[in-house]
Amino acid sequence: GNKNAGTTTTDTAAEQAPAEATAVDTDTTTLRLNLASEPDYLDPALNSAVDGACLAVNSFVGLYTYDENNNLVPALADGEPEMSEDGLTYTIKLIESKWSNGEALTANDFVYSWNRAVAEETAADYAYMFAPIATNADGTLKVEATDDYTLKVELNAPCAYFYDLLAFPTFMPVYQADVEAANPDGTQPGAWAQEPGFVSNGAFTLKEWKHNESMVYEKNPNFYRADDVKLEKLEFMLSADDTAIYAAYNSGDIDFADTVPNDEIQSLLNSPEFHVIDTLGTYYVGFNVNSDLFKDLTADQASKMRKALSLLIDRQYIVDTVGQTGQVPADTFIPDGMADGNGGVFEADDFGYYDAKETGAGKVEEAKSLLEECGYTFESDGNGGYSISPALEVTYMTNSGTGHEAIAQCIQQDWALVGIKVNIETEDWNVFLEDRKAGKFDIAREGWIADFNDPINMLEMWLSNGGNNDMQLGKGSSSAAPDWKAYDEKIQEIYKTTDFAARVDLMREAEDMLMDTNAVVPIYFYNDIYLQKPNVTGIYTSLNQNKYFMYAEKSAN
Amino acid sequence: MSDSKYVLEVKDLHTSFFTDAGEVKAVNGVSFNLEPGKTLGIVGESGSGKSVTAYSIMQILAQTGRITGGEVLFKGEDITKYSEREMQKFRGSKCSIIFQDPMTSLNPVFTVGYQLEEAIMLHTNKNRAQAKERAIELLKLVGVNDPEKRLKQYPHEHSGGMRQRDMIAMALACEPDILIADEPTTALDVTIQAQILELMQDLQKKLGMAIIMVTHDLGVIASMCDEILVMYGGRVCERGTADDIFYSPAHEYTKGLLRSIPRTDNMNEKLVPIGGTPINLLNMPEGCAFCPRCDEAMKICLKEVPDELRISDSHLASCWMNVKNLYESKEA
Amino acid sequence: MAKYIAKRILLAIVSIWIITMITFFAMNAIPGGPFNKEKATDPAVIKALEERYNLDKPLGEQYTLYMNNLLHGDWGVSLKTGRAIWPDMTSKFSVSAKLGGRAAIIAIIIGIILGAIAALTRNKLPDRLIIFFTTLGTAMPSFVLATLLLLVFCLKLGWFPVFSSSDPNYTLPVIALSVYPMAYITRLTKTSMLDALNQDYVRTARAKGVSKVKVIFLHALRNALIPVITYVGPMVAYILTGSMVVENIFTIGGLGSTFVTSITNRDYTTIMAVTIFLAILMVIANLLTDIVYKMVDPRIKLD
Amino acid sequence: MSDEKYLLKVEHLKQYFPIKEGFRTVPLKAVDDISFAIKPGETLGLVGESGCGKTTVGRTLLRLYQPTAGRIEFDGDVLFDSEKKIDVNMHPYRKQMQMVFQDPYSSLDPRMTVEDIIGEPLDVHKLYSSKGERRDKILSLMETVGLNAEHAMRYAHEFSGGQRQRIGIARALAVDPKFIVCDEPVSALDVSIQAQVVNMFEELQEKLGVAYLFIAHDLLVVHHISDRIAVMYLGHIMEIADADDLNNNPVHPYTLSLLSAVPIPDPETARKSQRIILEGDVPSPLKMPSGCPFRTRCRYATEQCAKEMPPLTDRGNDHFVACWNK
Amino acid sequence: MDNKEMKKSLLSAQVDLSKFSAANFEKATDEEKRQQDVMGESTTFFKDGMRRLRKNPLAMASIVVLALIILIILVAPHIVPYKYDQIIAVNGVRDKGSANLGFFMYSQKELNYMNETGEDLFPHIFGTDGLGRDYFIRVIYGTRVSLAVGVVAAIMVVIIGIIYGSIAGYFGGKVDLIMMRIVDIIYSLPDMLIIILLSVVLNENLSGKLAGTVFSSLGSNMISMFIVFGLLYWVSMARLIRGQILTIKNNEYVLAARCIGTSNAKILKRHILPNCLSVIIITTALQIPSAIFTESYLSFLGLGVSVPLTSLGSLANDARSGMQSYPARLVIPAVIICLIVLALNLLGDGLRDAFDTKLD
Ligand SMILES: Nc1ncnc2c1ncn2[C@@H]1O[C@H](COP(=O)(O)OP(=O)(O)OP(=O)(O)O)[C@@H](O)[C@H]1O
Ligand SMILES: Nc1ncnc2c1ncn2[C@@H]1O[C@H](COP(=O)(O)OP(=O)(O)OP(=O)(O)O)[C@@H](O)[C@H]1O
Ligand SMILES: [Mg+2]
Ligand SMILES: [Mg+2]
Repeated sequence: GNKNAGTTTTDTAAEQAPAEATAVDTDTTTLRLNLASEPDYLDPALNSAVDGACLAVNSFVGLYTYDENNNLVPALADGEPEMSEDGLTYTIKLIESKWSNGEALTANDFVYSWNRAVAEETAADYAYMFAPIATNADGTLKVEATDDYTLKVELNAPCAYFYDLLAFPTFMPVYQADVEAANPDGTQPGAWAQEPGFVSNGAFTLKEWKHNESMVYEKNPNFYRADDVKLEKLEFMLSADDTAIYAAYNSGDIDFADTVPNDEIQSLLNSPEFHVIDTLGTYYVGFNVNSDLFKDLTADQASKMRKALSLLIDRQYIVDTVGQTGQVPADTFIPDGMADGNGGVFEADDFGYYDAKETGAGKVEEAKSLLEECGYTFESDGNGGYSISPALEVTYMTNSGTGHEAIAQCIQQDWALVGIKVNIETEDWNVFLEDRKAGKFDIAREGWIADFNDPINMLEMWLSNGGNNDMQLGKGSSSAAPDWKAYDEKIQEIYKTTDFAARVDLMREAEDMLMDTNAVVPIYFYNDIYLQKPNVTGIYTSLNQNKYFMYAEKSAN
Repeated sequence: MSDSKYVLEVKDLHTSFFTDAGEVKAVNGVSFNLEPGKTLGIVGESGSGKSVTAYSIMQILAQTGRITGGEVLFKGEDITKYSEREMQKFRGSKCSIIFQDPMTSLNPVFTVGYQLEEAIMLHTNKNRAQAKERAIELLKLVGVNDPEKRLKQYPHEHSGGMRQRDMIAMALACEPDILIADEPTTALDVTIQAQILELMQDLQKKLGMAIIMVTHDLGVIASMCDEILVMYGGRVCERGTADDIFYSPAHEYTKGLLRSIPRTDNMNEKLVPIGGTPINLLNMPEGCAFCPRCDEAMKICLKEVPDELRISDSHLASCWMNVKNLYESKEA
Repeated sequence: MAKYIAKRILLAIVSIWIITMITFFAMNAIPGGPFNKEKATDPAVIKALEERYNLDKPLGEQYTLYMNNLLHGDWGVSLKTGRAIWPDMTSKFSVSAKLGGRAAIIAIIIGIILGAIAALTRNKLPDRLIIFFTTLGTAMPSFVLATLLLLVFCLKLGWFPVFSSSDPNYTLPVIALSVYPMAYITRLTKTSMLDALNQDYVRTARAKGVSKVKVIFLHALRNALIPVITYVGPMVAYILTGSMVVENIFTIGGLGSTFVTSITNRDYTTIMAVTIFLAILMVIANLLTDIVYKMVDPRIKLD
Repeated sequence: MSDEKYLLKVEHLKQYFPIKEGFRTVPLKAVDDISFAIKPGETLGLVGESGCGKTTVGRTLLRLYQPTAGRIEFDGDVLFDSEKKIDVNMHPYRKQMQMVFQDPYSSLDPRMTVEDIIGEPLDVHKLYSSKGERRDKILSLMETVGLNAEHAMRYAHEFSGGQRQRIGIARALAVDPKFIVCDEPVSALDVSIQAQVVNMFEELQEKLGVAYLFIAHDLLVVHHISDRIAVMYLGHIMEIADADDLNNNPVHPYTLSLLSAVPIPDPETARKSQRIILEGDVPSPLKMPSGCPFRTRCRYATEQCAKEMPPLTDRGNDHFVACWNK
Repeated sequence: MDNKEMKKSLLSAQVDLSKFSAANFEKATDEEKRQQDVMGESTTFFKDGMRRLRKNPLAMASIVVLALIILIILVAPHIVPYKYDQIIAVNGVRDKGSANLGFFMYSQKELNYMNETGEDLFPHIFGTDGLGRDYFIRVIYGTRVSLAVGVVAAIMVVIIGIIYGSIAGYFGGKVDLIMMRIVDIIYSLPDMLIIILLSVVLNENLSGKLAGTVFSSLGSNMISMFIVFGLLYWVSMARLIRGQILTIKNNEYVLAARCIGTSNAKILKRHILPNCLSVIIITTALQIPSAIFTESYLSFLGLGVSVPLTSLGSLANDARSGMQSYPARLVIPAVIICLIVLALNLLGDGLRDAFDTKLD
């Protein structure tokens, strides 16, 4: 894949843009922005949403963090930690820092916070992120404060992405006294961070929260880099209505908008205020390998049939008309630019399982012959299209959402070329999740944004018993489903491998196995767009989409 | 202004309703005079224009209605030329009206007291307390027991007879010169009707006002009126004293009417109804309005509207039969 | 009267109870749950959560538990955010009510005035204009209307901020909320006014010499208001609970959007709370309507 | 009452309506213990003030209301007997007992043509064997009541009140009844039309021999058409006698004042006659005075009147009166 | 004439008898009399109402607008060569330049094609949408769907409302009490919940069975929407009908029918329902816009018709996101919704004025 396609658009655009000025705000100490609507949890341990994570990274800080160049750098950690030779024990020195109430923050706070995050009563979605850390018999983590400013962590196996984890919000410290005071009976673990004024250790503290309307954060003078924080206030517009957000941005009521209405993108592509950044994520379509669609086929034929359908999808058209922001048509499942855990990039630039730019109408013949192998015959309808027999009618399941439905309709048209009829079924979000998980579909839209920068995050989900294995690989009994034991074994092998270079190869093999099934049909790699006023600088985004506002600066014009 | 001996003179009054089906000529040239202290009865079948005549005098016609011709002189002054503001002063203080249906003519959402006091305060400069006193006085006058309590009640808490008394009290609030009673008893029981008629006669004696009594009940008319107007099809077809009308009717319609009502003296005879159906005001016949139903109709009746002829000093009628009789007696 | 109110409340409690039951079982019948995320959550976590919120018990028991808590004044916590529901709901309601209250007052006052004017000028130009424009106001889906208001007045004209954390401006949302009920009241007032103007008592008032203005605004209007009141009661209840469309577009944290999001989120406790809250509000509104009704029209007997 | 053959016999008929008063349900005694009988071909007039229960009597007879108590016997058959618990299905009797309604405007379905209105009873009781026969029957009925055949396809609202009332009568006659309850059939009509209808009732009776219960409040009309007249007051029959007898020798004080209150369309008589003005209003049927209901307005009322309702006693000549004092 | 003038004159002096001849005083024949007495032209309730309706310019304009819209949506799909779900392609090749075209614009590929072949392609009247589909034909189909939803839903609502309302109203008493309490409860049920529930239930039960029928393109959301109308939105109709019946059943003609021996069912059918017909027609006319509205609101919530089929509501909702760049895409469906709703409302008002002045 060509990883640069996404970012170059903006860079070149910035130069030639006929800087169409939108209203700017001149209060240089307040940054006003929109991420999304109301966050569910501000507690970094309980949060599992992107917007919540953004709020978390701006009001809490952990041992590591990302800098503006997306490099992992120590935050509360005092320099590089010490790693034991077998790569299993880390000794992390902490700098002296304070909570927002002025109390000192010590290594014990981390021990408490991490153990709290994995505790069953806390029921944190991201508790599994602690999996690489070894546990004691009583279920607590093998984490220890050897003194006030030294933290010792033991791992189960060497972990290529351990520092990524340390920068992850779930690993951030929480203030024990508050947490426990607000949760006397153990049933309200998140209660402490539900009202403004809770203690945190990040750049900003929450001052005001009008639910579904706005949040106001103020600078935390006790933040360890408080001197670098130029802003006094963050004001969040809590809205999910793209149109309103865009209007607020255009009227100068917010300086930063994380979303742009789909249909306005075209007009913004040349604007210097429009930014596109890469993200580690793949938009894809998945086939339920146990679907009745394949019931009379062999596993091989089923794969061919899926391949044919995959080839018919005009990815470039989807990217051009639906994505619009220069997303890269996907030719692999692991997104371009993902690190390989061995200091390199996982995907070679020219590697792909097919030529993603050429899929679509040009592949009709190839697709036809693949389908003919599955027992279908075609007849030309005289207008460049074909009719298929026996008739093939498939159901494409999606949740509502302009982009998802648009892609569904593109695919519907693509497959119509060979006479396949697609019924698009739009489901309520929650029903959709449930049905997709349970495999009640033929074809469903999918997407995955990596939690951390390592391919394993996107490979382990396909374990037979994986919670996100929506394609039901290795789950059903259908004879058309691929044999999946080998894959499970491969992942286990990856887990155990201590040699990071060999691990890269294993992961490549795993991806090959996955792509061989053709059950996963990558469409494009996500990128992230936002609007930012020209007088604002210094906002940056990590690869896992956390936005860091604390070092932003706003000039008067 | 007041050199006229009549409180009210109506001259050739025409009133029409402009409906989407066309012009409904409800009153077609009605004239009459009213002396102070006298009672004028207007009878005629339903739809003959009695109420419209009364409403035209008060100028309280429905939105679509308009006086299209004639004059209404109150003490010599033409009130059809009055402005709306002047009319507001005229209504209620100079001339009052009592409506047929006391059930619907009182506003259900205001107390009887309020409605009475409103009428009083509109035309006098009494304050509310004085108005209330006057209201109590009026209710006493019309024979309502326990007026203080009654004033505080809503119309629906009064019986029909009592409501009609409320209406009368309201009409008398400013001691008008003319009281128009538009079928004041039709909706009431006979025994209550008797009470109300008695009351009106008493009040007339006491207060000396002129009354226009509109009804289609000949029985009511017979005992109440000094002069009677018989209307048919928006015109006056006969006028005279009660004796003139009842004992020597000179219009075929009046004759028919008298024949068709059961009376003590025709109890065991067959009634002689007026045949046919009431006229359609949208399609008035060219000639006499009654001719399609008239047994004696003649060729001329079909073509020409008869003039009003004096039969005797007090008795006038517009019927070609009178001319025919004259013609025949002359021929003979 | 007190007895009547007691009886009504009793009846209402029964209906609310039935509503809670239907809602409870309906929402549980829908697939999906409050803890579903795009990225699958560890089954252990889900189990812990379900245990915490009693969702692992049989439905019947869950319902009894919920109702029992409710009777003790415990509305529970949101399954989505863990936040206590009651304070949240009251604060959101106060926002919705602030908006809705203004919208309702505007709708009622302007609606009645326009309706009266339309009735008086029946089939003439002002009537036709009023009817045309009020109908036009109702002919636009509220999301279109609200979007247009936002774009024209906030963006193009810049009269109001789209977003302000310190002092949100309620003018536009109030307009967006009031257009429909205002138009409805206008039409309702017009017809009932026409009806009232044809009544005998209006003729009586005119015959007394009451001025035209007073006849219309005192004698006729008071009677014409009776059907308007029946509409206004439930309308106020609805409008006070907010509109999801308007709240979303104007970034207002009211009850309307809470309800919708709670349903998409399967936030069971919130769904129940808002449903019950709405139903109670509706009952109160209906009761008040009947009492006002009785005040305006003394003929009405409450029984 | 003498032991002749009666077509209809009513004994101790009561009709109470349950009325909600706040939370209680109280009985509204619309008809309270009345008895009378009608011979074949006879007309019994029923007069009384509005609300005294005339309509209720008529409708209860036809079992449009479920009687509270009493006994109704028609043509030898007992239709209802509260003591013996007889309560027959009225359907077959609908052919023999009919009703003409007070209001010719609301009693005709505005969406039906005259033909359909008159045809409806024929349809319900299947009184024809062919379409042609149905039409013939309708036309002959229309002729009987003096309507033109060309009116058949018109709608009721196109007719005048008198014509409408004829349609109503034709509908009642369609089933060839022996008995018709005429519930104020002329009160909504103009005097000039009233006579047409009264005449028709009389002619029909002569021709077909039907019996009428003729309800009205206009004593003159009732007197004109009736053989006997019953006077009702607040659910009770106060006096019942031969029409002329009642008119010439009224006994009950209520009948007296009623007769005197009727406005006589004759100036001479009007001038001479002295109206007996009753004090006050009719009491509400929900708050009936004890004993004789008329005593509150009766100038002869004594203590006894407050205690007990006087029985209807024969004062000779089949003249029955319910009064303690007269 | 003034009676003062003639005060003392004798009868004979008042008339000039010479004007008359004996012929004047011959009796007029019945025939002549009848000619004078014209019984009004035979009008039915319906004719009378129509006459009044014709005099209402707003209502007549509404009829014209509706007729035009219906004509266009019926004819246009036969003239426009594009399909509502078809992405513009030339010779089977798509062109991203065909997305977001303005009114009457062609994409580059289309222009080239026309230059090469000299053949004229049908213009994109309203341009194209973000996916490169002809917007005009999408609007046409959206209108079709919205109108169909409106009419079908209205009919369902009306039928159920009539049946329910007439039973409650006619039998009254306890039946009425209970039925009306049910109505109250339905009023307060959260409809969105029910809609989701239904679409799920239907999805599971219907999805297979629907394939290949017209319903499959409507989607289960749509069908559940209809069912929701059938289950929930009839209540106000039922109330209205009940109210009507309560007054109508007090008419004496109903009593007359009972007196004749007509059965309850027949009375309802022959006497009561025909007499609420005008109310029914009027409220149906008003129900259609309200159904169109509800559909557009459901589209806003994402519960509307399934893609690629569309409705005016979903078109408008989709266009909201491109509001600033492509305002026409919002304005067009919004204007059409407005026109339809406005026309139906004004027509309904007109019908009401013409046929039933007493209704609120
Ligand atoms: N507002 C109106 N619009 C149209 N026509 C009207 C209106 N008011 C009255 N008319 C017509 O005018 C004619 C005269 O009516 P009016 O009320 O004066 O009759 P009336 O003699 O008082 O009858 P009644 O005894 O029934 O009161 C009737 O034919 C009536 O239809
Ligand atoms: N269906 C009913 N339910 C309750 N009360 C009724 C009913 N029908 C009649 N009444 C009451 O019974 C009493 C007698 O009524 P009814 O109609 O028989 O009187 P009426 O003598 O016919 O009066 P009118 O002369 O006004 O027709 C009245 O007080 C009336 O209110
Ligand atoms: Mg009149
Ligand atoms: Mg009666």
